[in-house]
Parts: sequence; C-alpha cells; structure tokens
Amino acid sequence: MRLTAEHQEIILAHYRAPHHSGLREPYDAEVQRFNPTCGDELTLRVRRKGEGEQAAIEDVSYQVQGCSISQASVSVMADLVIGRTAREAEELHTEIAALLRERAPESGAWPSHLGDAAAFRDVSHHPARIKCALLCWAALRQALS
Amino acid sequence: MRLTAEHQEIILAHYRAPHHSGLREPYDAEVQRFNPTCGDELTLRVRRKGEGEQAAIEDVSYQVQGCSISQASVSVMADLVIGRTAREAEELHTEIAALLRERAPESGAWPSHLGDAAAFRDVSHHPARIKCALLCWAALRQALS
Amino acid sequence: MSAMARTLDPRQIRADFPILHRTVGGGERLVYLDSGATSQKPVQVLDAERTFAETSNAAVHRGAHQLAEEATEAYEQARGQIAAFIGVHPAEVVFTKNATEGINLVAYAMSNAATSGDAAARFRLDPGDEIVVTEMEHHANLVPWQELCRRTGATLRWLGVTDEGRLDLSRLDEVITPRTRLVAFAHQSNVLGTINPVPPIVARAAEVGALTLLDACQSVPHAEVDFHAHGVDFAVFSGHKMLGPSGVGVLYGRRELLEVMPPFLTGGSMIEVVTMTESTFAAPPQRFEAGVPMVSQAVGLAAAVRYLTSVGMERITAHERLLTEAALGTLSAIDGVRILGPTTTADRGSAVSFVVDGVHPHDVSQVLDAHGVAVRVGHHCAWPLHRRLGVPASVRASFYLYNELADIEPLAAGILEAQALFGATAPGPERSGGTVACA
Amino acid sequence: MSAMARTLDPRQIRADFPILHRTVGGGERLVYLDSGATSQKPVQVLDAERTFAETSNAAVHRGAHQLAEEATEAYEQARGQIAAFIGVHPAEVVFTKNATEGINLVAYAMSNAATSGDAAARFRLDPGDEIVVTEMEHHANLVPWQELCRRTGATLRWLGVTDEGRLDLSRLDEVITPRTRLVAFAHQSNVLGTINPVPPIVARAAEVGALTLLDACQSVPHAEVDFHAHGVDFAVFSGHKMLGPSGVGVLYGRRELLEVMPPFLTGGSMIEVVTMTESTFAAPPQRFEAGVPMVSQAVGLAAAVRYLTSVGMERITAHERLLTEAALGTLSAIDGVRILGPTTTADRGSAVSFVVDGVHPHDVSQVLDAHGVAVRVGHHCAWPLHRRLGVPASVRASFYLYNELADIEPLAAGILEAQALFGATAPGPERSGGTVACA
Ligand SMILES: Cc1ncc(COP(=O)(O)O)c(C=O)c1O
Ligand SMILES: Cc1ncc(COP(=O)(O)O)c(C=O)c1O
Ligand code: FES
Ligand code: FES
Repeated sequence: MRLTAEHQEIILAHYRAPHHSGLREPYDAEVQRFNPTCGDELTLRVRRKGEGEQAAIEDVSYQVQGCSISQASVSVMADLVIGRTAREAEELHTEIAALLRERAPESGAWPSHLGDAAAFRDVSHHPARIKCALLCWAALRQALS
Repeated sequence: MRLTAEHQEIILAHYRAPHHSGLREPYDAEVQRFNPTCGDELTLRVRRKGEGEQAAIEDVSYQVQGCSISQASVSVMADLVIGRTAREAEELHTEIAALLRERAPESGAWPSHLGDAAAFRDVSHHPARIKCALLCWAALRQALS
Repeated sequence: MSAMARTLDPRQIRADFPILHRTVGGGERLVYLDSGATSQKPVQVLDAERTFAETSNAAVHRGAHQLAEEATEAYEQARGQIAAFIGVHPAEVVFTKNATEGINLVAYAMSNAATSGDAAARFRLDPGDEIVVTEMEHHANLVPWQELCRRTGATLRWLGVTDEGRLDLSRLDEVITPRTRLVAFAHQSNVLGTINPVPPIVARAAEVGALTLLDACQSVPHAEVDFHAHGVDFAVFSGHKMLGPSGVGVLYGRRELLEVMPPFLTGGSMIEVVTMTESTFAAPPQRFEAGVPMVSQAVGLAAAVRYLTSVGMERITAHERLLTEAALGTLSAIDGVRILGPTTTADRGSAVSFVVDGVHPHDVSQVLDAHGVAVRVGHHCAWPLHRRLGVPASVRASFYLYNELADIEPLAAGILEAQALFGATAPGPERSGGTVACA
Repeated sequence: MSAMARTLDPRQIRADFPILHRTVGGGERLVYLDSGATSQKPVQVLDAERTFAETSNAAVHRGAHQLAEEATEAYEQARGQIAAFIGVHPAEVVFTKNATEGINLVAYAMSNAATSGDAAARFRLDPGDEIVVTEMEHHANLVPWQELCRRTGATLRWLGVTDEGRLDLSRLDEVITPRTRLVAFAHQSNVLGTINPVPPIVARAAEVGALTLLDACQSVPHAEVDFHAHGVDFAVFSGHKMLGPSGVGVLYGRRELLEVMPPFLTGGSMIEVVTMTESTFAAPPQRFEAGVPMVSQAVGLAAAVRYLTSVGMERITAHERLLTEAALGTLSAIDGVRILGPTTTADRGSAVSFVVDGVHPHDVSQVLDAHGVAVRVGHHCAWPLHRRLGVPASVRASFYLYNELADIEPLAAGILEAQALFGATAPGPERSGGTVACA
C-alpha cells in the first residue's frame, strides 16, 4: 500500500498520539469486534444520551490492537462523532464507507466535513486495509443499535 | 477409435457370429461384471474339471451386452481358453492385458498363439476401449478364482 | 437489440477457438459435438488466464502486498461479473471446483445442520423427512442426495419422466409434500435436452416450505438465466461447459440462506476466529470457500461470461435452436434411429441423444470418430433415465455457438456407415436398442 | 549427481517466470517473498496448460472420441508423473482442488464411515475416540478435525510447541494413546519453517493403531519427499505452492486404505452402478474424483513437477538453505526484530517469520510493499500457533528457487524504515510485539 506523504503524516499523527483513547466509565454500550482478515480487535465503548437516531454521543472510548490505519481511524472517528447524534454518525459511516469502496483515485479530495478521515482516501485502493479503516465504524454502528 | 481394415474384419466376423455364445448348463461358476465406463455387462459361466491352477476349462458360455469390441473379445477368449488350464488362461490374460496397456503401436504384430486376439492390437491406443476388450478376461479370472 | 437482429456467424466465432482448427485421425476436420460434456475455450479466455498468471498471480484474501491486492481485486471482479450474468448479488456466488461440488456442498451443509445449532434449523433433516429429485437427473444431482438420505435417515423421492422425455408433473402434489425439505432438479436435461418448467415446481416447493436447488449446468451456458427471477434457493453450474476453464464452478445461494447455512469444507480463509478447541466462521461467500481458491480459473470464467455476453445469449440460443431443428430433422429421417426426448425444439435445448437400432452406441461413435465427429456415448451420467427409457446407453450430439449446419451432415453420414457395418441388416443375433443378447 | 554438483543460478531460473520481470508501485523491482502463500509459475507450466487447452481439451474418462482419449491420456499421465515425484503408485494419487479439500476428504470419509458398513470400520469414530493434531497446524489441518469431532463426538488433542518453535515430543506417548484414531500433522510449518520429525510420530501412531495424515503443503515444493518411505497413511499438498496452477491439489492415500475408504464428494465419474434408490462406487482414485475434474490444471501440475525435477530438488533445497541462512543472519542482527521459530537452518525450511517490536506487522508490510517487497502478514492461517507464541500476528518472508541473495537487502532496509516511521522510538503509547494497548 502506498500513501501520499501528506496523508501518511496525518495518519502517523493520530497513530502516535491517538485522541480519546482508553476505555472509560461510565458507558452505555460496549462492543468487541474482530477484523477477520488479520485477527486484530477493537473494544469500543459509547456513552450516549437519549435513544434511537437522536441519541447524543457523549463519549467514545476504546482499546485497539491493530495496524496504524485501524488505530488512526478510531482516533479520527472519535473526533468526528463525539458530540454528534447517532444519526449523524450513521451518515458519516455511510459516506466514508462509500468513498472508501468507490475506488476512484482520481476523484479529488474528500469533503472537508470528514476532517482527518480524508487521509484514508489512499486506502481505497486496498481492499484488505479498507476493513482496517472501517472496523471502528462497524463497531460504533453496533454499539448504537 | 480407428481399426485397420484387416483387424476390423476379424472383429466384425466374431461380432456377427460369436463363438460359444449363450449361457449353458451345467456350470461351476457364474460371474456378472459391469464395465463401469459404459455400464455394459457380461455374464460368464465356466465349467471346469479339477481345482486350482491345473483345473481344465471345459466350457465357457456367456451373455453380453456391449459394443463390438467386448462381444468379439469374449468370443475370441472362448476360442482361446476352452480346453486349456486355468493357469494357461491366466497367462493369456496377463499377456493380452500387458500388450493392450503397452501402447506401442509400432511394436509389430501380436504373437500367433494369441489367435484372433491379435485384432485387438489397435485398441491399445484407446484406454476406454481397453476395458471393453478386457471385461471378459477379468470375468474369467474371477470365475476361476 | 442489434445483437438480436444479427444472426450468429459460427465461422466468425470459430476463429476464436484454436482447437477447432486442428485435425484428428488421418487429417479429418474436427467436428466437435460434445459441448454437453465440456465446451472448448476461446483465446479470450485463455489469454485472460495467462495474463493473470503473468502479471497478478498471488494468494487472494490473504496478502497485503500489491500483487495480492491485484489478485483479490481480479477474483472479486470476476465474482461480480458472473453474478451479474445470472442476475444475482456477488455475495450469493460461491466458487466451487465444479457443479458437483456445489451440490455436495448443500447436501453436506444439510447434514452438518444436525450439529450446528438453531440458526441452521432450516437445513436440518430428520428421519422421515424427504428429498425430492427427478428421474432425469445427472448422477451429480442424484447420488449426493441418496448419500444425504443415508446419513440422515431421510427418504428420497422423485418425479418421473414421461415416454416423451418430459417431467411427469401430474403427481407433483403427491411427490412434493409437507415432509419435503428440498427439491433438486435439472433446469435442462443433459441427455434429452428437455427444459423443465421451473415455476410450478418452485411454487409447489414454496407451498410446503421446501428448499429448491436448480441444476443449471446445461442451461446457463446456452440461454439467459436469472436465478432471482426463477425464485430458486440454490443453483449450480460449471465453468467448463460455458467456454470457461476446468476446475471452477458456481453455487448460487439465496443470501438469507447462505447467511445461516453451516459450512462444508473448512480450513483457511473461511474462518472468523480459530482456537485449538473451536472456531467460528466468516460471512458468505467466504464461509464456503476454504483454502486457496481457483483464482485464475475464476478470472477465466469471467472472461467467458464477457465473451458470451458480447456474442449475446439470445443469439446463441437462437443459433442452437437452428442447429437442433436441423439435427432432429436429419436424424429422424434415418431409418432405425430413435431420438430420446422431445422431437421438436419447443422447451428443448440442443442436446440430441439417440439410439441406432441394432448398433451399440460405442460402435456408432467409433465410426463417427474415424470421420472426425466427436460425440458422447454411454449413459451420460444419467443411468436411471436410460433405464427408464429402456436403453442401456445412447449417442449424444450436443451443439454450441461454434457449431455450424455443416456439422450435421458428417454426423448423419457416420450413422449410416455404422448401420451398414454393424447393423441389424448384417447377419448375426437379434439386436435391439443397442442391447445385444447373445443367447 | 551433476545436478547436485552445480549450485542453482536464480537469474537463469527467473528468466522462466514472466511475472518476476514486472515492476510494482512506482516502478520498483518486484521482490516476491510470499511463495509460502502461493508460488509463481514458469512459462513451461503456462505453456503446458495452454497447449492442452488448444489441442486436446475434452472431458476425461467420459468420452470415446479422439479428443476425449487424448485428454484422458494427458490427465492420467499427469497423475503418473506426480505419483513418481512423491514416490507412490498412481492409484494412490487423488486430484483435489487444493490441500484443504484433501484433508476435508479424509475427515468426511471418516464421518461417512458410520453409515458405510464393516469394510469401512477402520475409519469409524466413536465418542471417546481421539484425533491428534499439533499446535502449529495451518487452519486447514485443524478446523476439519474440530468439525469431525463435533460431528462424531470424538475428542481433539494436540501436541504442543516449545518456545523454540519445535514440536514438543516429550508428551508424545501421553497425547497419542490407544484411543487415538488419527494423527494429522504438518511436515513443515508454514510459519516457523520447522521441519517436524516424521518417524517418531508415525512409529507411535503405528503402536496404537492410529492412522496418520501428513500436511506436506510446505515440504513437497521444497525438498524431495517420499511418502512410502515416510510410511504415512495419507498426505496432502497443493499445486499452487509448487509452481503449478491454482485449483489443483493432491491427496495421497495408501492403496489398501483408499480401497476401503468411503467416498466423499459423489456424482458422475465416481460411480459403478446407479439406480434411483442406491449407488455403488468405483475403485480409487476415481471414487474420490466426482464430476469433471481440473484436467488442464493437473496437466500444468505435471509440468511443474517436470520443471522442479529438471532443476533438481536437492539443488532447490540447498539454494533455499543459503537464502534462509542469510535471512536469519541479517534479520537477527536488526535490533527489535524477533524471529519466530528455529534460528538456524537445521531441520528448518525457508519460511522466516518475525515480529518487529512496537510495529504492527501490517505497518511493516506497508513499508515493504512501497519498496516492491511482497511479504505476508497476519496469522498465516495459524492463529493458535501465534497465540502460543504470544503474538497476534507476524511478518513472513518465504523463499523459493527464483529468489536471490539480493532479495534480502530490501527486506532488511524496509524493516529499518518501518521502525523509524512507526517504531517504539517514536512518541506514543507503549508498544510490544505488534500489539498496541491504547489505554
Ligand atoms: C501447511 C499448510 N497446510 C495447508 C495449507 C492449505 O493449502 P490450500 O489453501 O492450498 O488448500 C497451506 C497453505 O495455505 C499450508 O501452508
Ligand atoms: C445436468 C448436469 N448436472 C451436473 C453435471 C456435473 O457437472 P460437473 O461434472 O462439471 O461437476 C453435468 C455435467 O457433467 C450436467 O450435465
Ligand atoms: S491489519 Fe489488523 S486492523 Fe489493520
Ligand atoms: S462400450 Fe460397453 S463394453 Fe464396450
């Protein structure tokens, strides 16, 4: 896999100093997920207020055993979703998953509301690593459902 | 499969007017055998005098559902083995099987003591039809054992 | 549209098939009438495989390096193209080594359901439960069900065949009952050419809550087939009968069913978590693809699908109908030739099986082979059907897009020659239907 | 002899492998160090397959025409050549789609023995009976036995692995007992490279009357192996790891055992007589080859065997030993790199797995891939072994006859770069053994 220098930098920054990492209490849901391709795993906790689509995500905490992509991805995700509603998180998931699976390297930069997730654009050529990037999103969906 | 004209003639002669055909009584052993490639079958009866290798083959009678090769082969076999010992029949079987499986088309004519079996020489290029030619010999071995 | 308008020119097609330009025997033109057994492959398919081997070969779904990613991409793209060809979702396409494995996969998954918990209840078979097949099945769609019944104590039942070589649907409701757990049947007979009506069988199965499995080995290569439209639960076909490589086949399974179906072959690439004492399994289709798969063959099969699509399935069907009509006409006109199965092209594919009174099928084929005409003889892996029709074996000529009307003449000539050489006209014992009783 | 005298020149070998001349990424030379997953194929193999497809392609064991006979001949000749390569009789060679199928075949035959009469008693498993494997097995030689135990109520036991990555034989007599029905073990570990000692295991199995199955996936491609000399009952390997095509593997079975072993996949070409209610089965090896087989792949595998033989297996082994020695030396010298398994070439093949402290294996491979170096990362389908060694995953470099000493330098350089980029030297949380605890 090849990352452009700029994206590599962003990913390394999250990897070296992950945001919101650790498992915190209290929490409303905890999910453990394996990445079947590599056997890595993620434990994700969510604290939320309210129910259903409108639930507000108050905290996301996690412990991850995985590659730099998976670690950076959960760090970026925590940045993006804390303070948002479950519905907004779901929309972000859908949007990022679609962009990752699109495989159109030419299709310019990712929209700015995706924040540092834009750095994962290069991953979209690499099916195995897409799972690394989406592991945390899948866990979040499960934790919110 | 291609037969030389001379061999084709011999096979056709046996096919059209098979020797020793029919199922006769009395008999000491009866064997039914399938040719798994085609599903054809042969019923073979043997009348013998004595036991073991020295048993004398007094009669071979049969009923066959099969192609011209299998029909001609059992007719030729009956000609060859009636009046011989079990051991001689076994030797003929071994010799013919070896010649058929040798697949050396260049290797001249078959020895004269094999009689009309020589016509099966061309079959040796054709694995599926070798089974047709050997069906009766396998049945005879079983009947004598 | 334009594809439908133009009829197919077999000479143009034949240019793509190197093997059709070889001669056989003493220099005879090869007349290949055995596509029902296996088809020949165009350069486009051979090139696709070769290019893959020379540029992107790697183990799929296992590596993170560029080659492995390219190989995985090629493999999954192949799955997608094949899925589109048969109107289903890629996750519903399981690659197998041949159709036979696909049928065995479902049969073994059903016996494995006994020890696979409640999620797999749908597949469980108890003594007294019934599996239904038909009397015209290929052994591949019969023996696995016999064995499943032997393993589970279930009972095998079957729909009969009429003298005309059609499925006898008059007893449909008697044979398929609330005890029926699965109905497995051929879309198109590999012997008779008969195309079986899918809707009434699927409807009756649905009524009693039985699963359905369509053996599409002889339909998918020759006509447009949409498994979703047919509403079957499972279907199988083989790559080698549709211009693809040997060593690859497809099991289609309805998504909701594959989701809960227990695995069959186990090992690498189909697991989720493995410990020494137990394992959990991946989602379909991976759950059913243990070990390093036949990647280059899947890539080749996708190329075959693209080739067939570019020619146009409707044109292929129409071209085969033309050939079948001509063959049925020519062969029926020969005294002593008896066609097995439908004698018109209505609901009928292009396999034309027949017997020549008084001449064993293998003797017919020997004469044909000497003239370069390749047909299949025997029971064509449908022994019970031959028994039902009262013949031990038959000769089968089967056509495909590369055959031409000119292929039929040497077939007819060979039959006449075989009759002259071996026929009832010759002196010798009574002969009938290829059977010779020497008593 | 002369083959042994000359050492192997990988540059000359590489000329036969088209894929090794491609570049990857931004024009880097491809350094293929993933032959343990799948090998690349020489033109000789690709040409053999192509020639078969263009001249003799037909369904084997089913037709009587010239093409079918040529195809059958090619298929059986391939079987013969492969049999000779592994020192066994052709009737002891069963073609499967991969090694995984071969292992499943034996496992399912054993559960089928329950309903297969007295002749199959040798294969029957009752609750309380035991199957023995090892802790270093590939999932392919573990999960099928777990599943067999689940189906039959038998118990799975295993031989452990020492810290040095050797089989712990100290408890051999405790683990293999009179209750043991089968011992399945790897000849050579796909992770550690460890070559396991066959004689003591086979001897102990014989003592208690257990069957043996050797997973020879990683030995047959790399060294001369004679299954008769080893005295194992069964063995499996895959074509794609030994220069052959994907989609073909081999199950070796001792003749007397195959004779009485119940079938696994059922369908065409493996039967003797079929009626609607029951079927009988052909003699081996046909009994175990249901359906149209992977003919062109078998032909390709035979070409691979001829290629390997012409190079000389002893030369290949010696060449790999050279590479392994160099790799072990170079990698051990890097601070923070820990080799899994034996660190000398004694009883060791050429798979070299390692972890880089503080860097996840996938991050190592990402850097290597960017430099054109293709390695495998993950648990390599040997998850329990990784757990035993206390690492979730590892990086594996594996060598074959086309690798050169020059391939090791970019491997080492990439590891150093990965350490610089992701390593423990960088700020961030504590990291060890590729595991990152973010708390
Ligand atoms: C030791 C070992 N056993 C079994 C297998 C399974 O082989 P395949 O995936 O070709 O069936 C492999 C390779 O993947 C292996 O290395
Ligand atoms: C109707 C039908 N079903 C099943 C099969 C089995 O296909 P395969 O041998 O490719 O598994 C065939 C062809 O041999 C067939 O014609
Ligand atoms: S490699 Fe395991 S999460 Fe990325
Ligand atoms: S074809 Fe059946 S015996 Fe010759």
